Amino acid sequence: MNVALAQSASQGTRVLSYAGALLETMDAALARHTNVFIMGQGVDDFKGIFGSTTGLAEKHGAKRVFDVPLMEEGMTGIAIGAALAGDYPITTHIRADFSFLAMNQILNLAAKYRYMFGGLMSCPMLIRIVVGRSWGQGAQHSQSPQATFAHFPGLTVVMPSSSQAILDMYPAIIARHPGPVISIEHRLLYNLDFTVSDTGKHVPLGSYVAREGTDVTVVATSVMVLEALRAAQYVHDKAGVSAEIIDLNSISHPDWDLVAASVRRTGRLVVADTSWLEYGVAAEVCRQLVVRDPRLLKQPPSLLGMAPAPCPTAKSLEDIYYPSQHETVDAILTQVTGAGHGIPLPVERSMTEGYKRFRGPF
Amino acid sequence: MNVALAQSASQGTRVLSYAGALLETMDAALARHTNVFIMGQGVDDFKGIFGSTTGLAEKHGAKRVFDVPLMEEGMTGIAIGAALAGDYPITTHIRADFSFLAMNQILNLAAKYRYMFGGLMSCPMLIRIVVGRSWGQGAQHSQSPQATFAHFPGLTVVMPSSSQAILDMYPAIIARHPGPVISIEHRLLYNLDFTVSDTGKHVPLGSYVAREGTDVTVVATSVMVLEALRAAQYVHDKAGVSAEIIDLNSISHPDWDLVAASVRRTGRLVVADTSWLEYGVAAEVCRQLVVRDPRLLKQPPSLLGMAPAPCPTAKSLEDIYYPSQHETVDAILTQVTGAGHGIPLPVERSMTEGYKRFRGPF
Amino acid sequence: MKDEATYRRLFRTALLIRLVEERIIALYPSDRIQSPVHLSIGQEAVAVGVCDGLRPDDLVFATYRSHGFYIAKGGRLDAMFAELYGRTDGISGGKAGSMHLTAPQVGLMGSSAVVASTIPHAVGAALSFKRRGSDRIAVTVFGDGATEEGVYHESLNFAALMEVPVLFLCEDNGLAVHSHRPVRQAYRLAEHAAAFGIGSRRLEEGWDMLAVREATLQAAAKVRAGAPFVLEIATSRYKEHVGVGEDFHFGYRTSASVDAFKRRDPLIVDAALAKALEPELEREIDAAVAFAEASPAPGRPELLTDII
Amino acid sequence: MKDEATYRRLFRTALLIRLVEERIIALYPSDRIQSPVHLSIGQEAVAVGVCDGLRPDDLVFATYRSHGFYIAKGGRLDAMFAELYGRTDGISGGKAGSMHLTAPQVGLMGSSAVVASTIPHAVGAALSFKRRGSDRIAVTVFGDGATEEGVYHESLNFAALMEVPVLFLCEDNGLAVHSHRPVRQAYRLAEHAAAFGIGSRRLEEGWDMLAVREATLQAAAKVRAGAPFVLEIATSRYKEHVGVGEDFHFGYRTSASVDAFKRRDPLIVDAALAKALEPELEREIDAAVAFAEASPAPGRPELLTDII
Ligand SMILES: Cc1ncc(C[n+]2csc(CCOP(=O)(O)OP(=O)(O)O)c2C)c(N)n1
Ligand SMILES: Cc1ncc(C[n+]2csc(CCOP(=O)(O)OP(=O)(O)O)c2C)c(N)n1
Ligand SMILES: [Mg+2]
Ligand SMILES: [Mg+2]
Repeated sequence: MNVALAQSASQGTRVLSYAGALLETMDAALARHTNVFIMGQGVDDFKGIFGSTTGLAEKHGAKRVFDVPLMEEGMTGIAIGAALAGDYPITTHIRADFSFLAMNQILNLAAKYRYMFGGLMSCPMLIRIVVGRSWGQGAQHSQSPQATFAHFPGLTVVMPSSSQAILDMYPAIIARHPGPVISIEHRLLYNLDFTVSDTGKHVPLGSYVAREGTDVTVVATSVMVLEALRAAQYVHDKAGVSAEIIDLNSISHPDWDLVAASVRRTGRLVVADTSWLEYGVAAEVCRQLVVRDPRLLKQPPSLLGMAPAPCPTAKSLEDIYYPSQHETVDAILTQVTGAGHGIPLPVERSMTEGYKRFRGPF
Repeated sequence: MNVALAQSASQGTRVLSYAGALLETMDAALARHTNVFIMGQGVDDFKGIFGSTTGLAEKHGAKRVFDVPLMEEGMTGIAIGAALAGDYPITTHIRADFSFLAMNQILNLAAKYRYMFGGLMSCPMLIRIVVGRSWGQGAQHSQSPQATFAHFPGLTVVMPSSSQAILDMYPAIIARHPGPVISIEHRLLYNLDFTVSDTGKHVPLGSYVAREGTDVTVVATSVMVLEALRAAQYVHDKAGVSAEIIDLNSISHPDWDLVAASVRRTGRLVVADTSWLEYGVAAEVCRQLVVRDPRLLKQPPSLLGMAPAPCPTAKSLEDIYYPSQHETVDAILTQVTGAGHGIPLPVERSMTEGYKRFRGPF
Repeated sequence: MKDEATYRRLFRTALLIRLVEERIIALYPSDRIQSPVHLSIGQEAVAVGVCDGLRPDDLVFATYRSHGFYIAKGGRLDAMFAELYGRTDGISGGKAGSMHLTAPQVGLMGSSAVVASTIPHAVGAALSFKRRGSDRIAVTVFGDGATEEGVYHESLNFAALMEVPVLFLCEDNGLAVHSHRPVRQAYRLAEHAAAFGIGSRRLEEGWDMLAVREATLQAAAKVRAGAPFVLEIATSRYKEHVGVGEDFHFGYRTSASVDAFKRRDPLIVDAALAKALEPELEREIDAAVAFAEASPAPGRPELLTDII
Repeated sequence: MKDEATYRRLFRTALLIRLVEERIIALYPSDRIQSPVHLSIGQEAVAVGVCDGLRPDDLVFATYRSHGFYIAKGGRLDAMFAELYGRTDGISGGKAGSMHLTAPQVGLMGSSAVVASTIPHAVGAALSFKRRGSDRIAVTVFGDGATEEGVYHESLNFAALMEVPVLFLCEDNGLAVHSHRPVRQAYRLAEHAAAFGIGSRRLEEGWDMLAVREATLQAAAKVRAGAPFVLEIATSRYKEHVGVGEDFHFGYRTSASVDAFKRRDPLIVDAALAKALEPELEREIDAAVAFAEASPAPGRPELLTDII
């Protein structure tokens, strides 16, 4: 299925999968910048991080794209050292959960180096971490730690939700961003096709309006942006409800004024995030609004995220663990017309049933 | 200086430092439960984790209290394994920052084991981590990761702010709590004396009102509870302002209804936390309030935490990096009487000047 | 003959593991098992030889690739299939799935999908045993790749310093996903362990259940006497890293690389015995699958239980 | 004589380090240095011998105990004192303090207060050098305790596999805070490194600047040729772990344990040379202290700069 940012493919556009966009940007970065290299477990194998690095070792050589042993902390420290020596390292974790082994290097070193040395040191680098979901990923292959990283000053944390976001952000990050960037890529996005445009800048290193609307503001991250867009279309078609979707996109440096301005107009808020609500993105959205003005919100917001538990493996539990399309639609309608909205909800329960039967590769 | 929970020492009370309370509870746990053991770097040396384990190795033997090599991840995994085999391990990190090396074992294993195995496994254990502040601790010895840990279901995270909190919570945790507990102890509290009572239960494993008031609700954590109590006394004396102080105390399982009920009465909120505001405790407090009712807040709250940067070393920067007594008082007055309150602020700028010149040991 | 009885016992369990995994392969396209599966086909002899060489009350800590260890240690087959199906009668009520098998009542402790993460757990359990003066031992099972993680180093050092009864059991299939060992490791386990004063042995005949059992008995005796030990067993993963297919056509390895192993694999070589045992084992598996099919799926009431 | 000139050069730098740290001791009670200080008094010969054996463009990655390496590598003394004072003219404008000295223009890269955390940084820098065909080398300086952390294992393995030009430089003072090495380590660095195919040398004469320099020259030559190397130098920390006092009265070690070292310490033994050089060095230090005293403290404008 083609999940397009723009609703119809127009001139100067093409269709590109998320994995394809990653592969293109990785390839271009290697071609453009001699100091770029990519390292990670399996980056040079035939699966190539779900197709995002496939063939690059052959094309650019084993000095530019190479496999590493299992050594998350060590690898991240090596990346920092290479960055300090002038390289631009790109590292990968096929599950975000594995980046927890590198937390010390990420939080205590990479995030601190520029400030701690008064600007004398800097470690520009890109850490790509993939969030797992569906097909029984379970408690240790499913976490989405954007709030964890964004809590720490010094890190830039983004969650590209489309091929366009990759095409627009990654080259800018690699060419110009002064510090470490953590990009949280959602596994369910990889195989989706998006319509992209190669001209003009679309997705900033901040937040943007993914769909304009007037009745309710939906702040979403990563794959939940797609869920929100589908839900917005549904409520528009079934109930004439106009939902504005904001892709937060940058978690460390979002455009909070954009969010506040939208809520100022709509008075209603849904947050749809890929992680837990507690101490998560939903919490920070609420803080940003009330420090501006608690009256921006005309009523309690609806917040969608993972259930407050580790992720269960059984499909029947996973289906209720994550917010479904059903619940996303319900949240929007409840905001706009109250809990007794009476509008039939989509029958589909799980997002993965909706547009992709995800069955790996993992 | 004696920072008393109750303002005056009455019958059945005694004076006990925070370090003393820790030492007492550690000693009692070892005496009471044969499966308890304490391990950590330096737990058996003459400094004994700032006096909280001194002499325990001599008293209870090296099998119960022992030093370990530098191996945070390994030590935490060993604690989990021992817990799975029926022991109750207590581990220490003399700086919270070092626990980041054990993030994988904490977040991916300890936090998950009970749920992931459907209740068949459990790893009751206590991880004591100390937050550094003052005297040039710098970017890597000063972090306070309560929000980071509390984001992950499966962990219980507490921040005892007084000797009484230690005396009341630790024995209950060690004797009965089914899962892993992270206790975040603030270094600045260690050498303070508190009035404690040995009878009756005072500090629950949730939140509690540390001082009653009617004009404004101050939600505080750890050492900021003391700061808030001092500020409350000041605004009472100078301006007749009545501030209610809630010690959040449990970060993973606070009593949000208590907080909401207080704000419902006062309509005004100050949050005083030991970490960054972004994706932190202040954010979660705001979320909990607005999901109940955005109108609970009559005006934007005042939020106090670390400046959005790594912690600088220079004292002149540290003094403005952390919220001062000055700013805490100002926040309370601003909430109650507006920004132009005109009431003179305390001259003292830094908390550490206020009641303790902290000069180590580190 | 004693040895013959032992051989038959081990063979039967190994065959059960293989048939269980072959059933998983057969069922997989039906999507009734919606979970990544890491098959141990080719590696069964390690699980059965090791578990038979241990005492029932010794504890084993394992990985995402542990169908074999679960069965060899004596885990219930019906609860296992129900777990793979994600049902309430599964071992962990469906919350665990294939990657997190456990059977505490027979000494299989939690299996983790984070590589190397249960290595220190076994050290910790061994520490407990030692503190209590127990003569039980703890075994950590891990792949060759796991030894690259820093926690392996920390665990060896601590185990050696504290002289705790832990057996480090490495299943060396030469692969971590698609990476061959030489591109990942500058060391050999034996020299590496020796640097910590830890004894070790590498067994090349990883297909030979009796040899694995014997090596385990010897290693366990040393460990029980208080010396940690590293036992490395060369083995062969016939299937792809995760999933139910083969992966020779991807070119990162050849089928020849496993053929030498297959030619010695008793489950293949001793076709007569396999054939004789098969019907009974298949019936056992049928019953377990039927049990799983009949078990209800968990839902709202189970979602938020057993969290803290 | 050539050797004599070298000796005097090294001696002068070592003495400067000692006098600087003695000045820190003298200043400390005044609270003008409000930062934990980890003194290297007793260990100066390592810093000067190593840095003199390197090329100026080689990179050194260090720790919280790096006053010595900062000075030996050629860092500015005035900026160092201003940094300890937490002033705007400090190396890092006061944001770093004693634990995080750096001097990128002379090749001292960031110093970290998290033990072992800069070990992989040197490996990464060495990887960069190799990728670019440069003949520079990277050196990571760490204490004996640092080798217990898992990242040391990961770093050795990677360095050996990729054959990057990195020198692992261990300052073995036998202590991690108050813990003696034998209670922490079941291994010796040499055998351990050998398990990764990494060459090593242990130098017992850590007081001998010329011997350290010579060992470094030899090791650096091997490293520059593409082979990582572990150089372990036995040394002695005269003062307490952190702070400016002595700690023999706490009973965890005796003063006798350092006396043997002191009896060979050239800065003590060669009192005549020390006395001859002192006045000039003290003037240098006076000027640096005066520079620090005159420098303004940072404030609001600096608080939120250089974050991302
Ligand atoms: C810490 C961590 N890093 C990476 C992964 C991804 N991963 C899963 S299995 C595996 C290979 C492990 O190899 P080995 O330990 O030899 O076990 P095998 O799969 O061969 O049985 C990797 C890299 C992981 N699960 N955990
Ligand atoms: C990861 C980590 N764990 C613990 C500490 C606390 N700590 C500071 S210095 C030190 C001892 C380090 O010993 P060694 O590496 O030998 O260096 P030395 O201080 O002897 O120079 C410890 C445990 C730390 N800073 N970082
Ligand atoms: Mg393997
Ligand atoms: Mg040392």
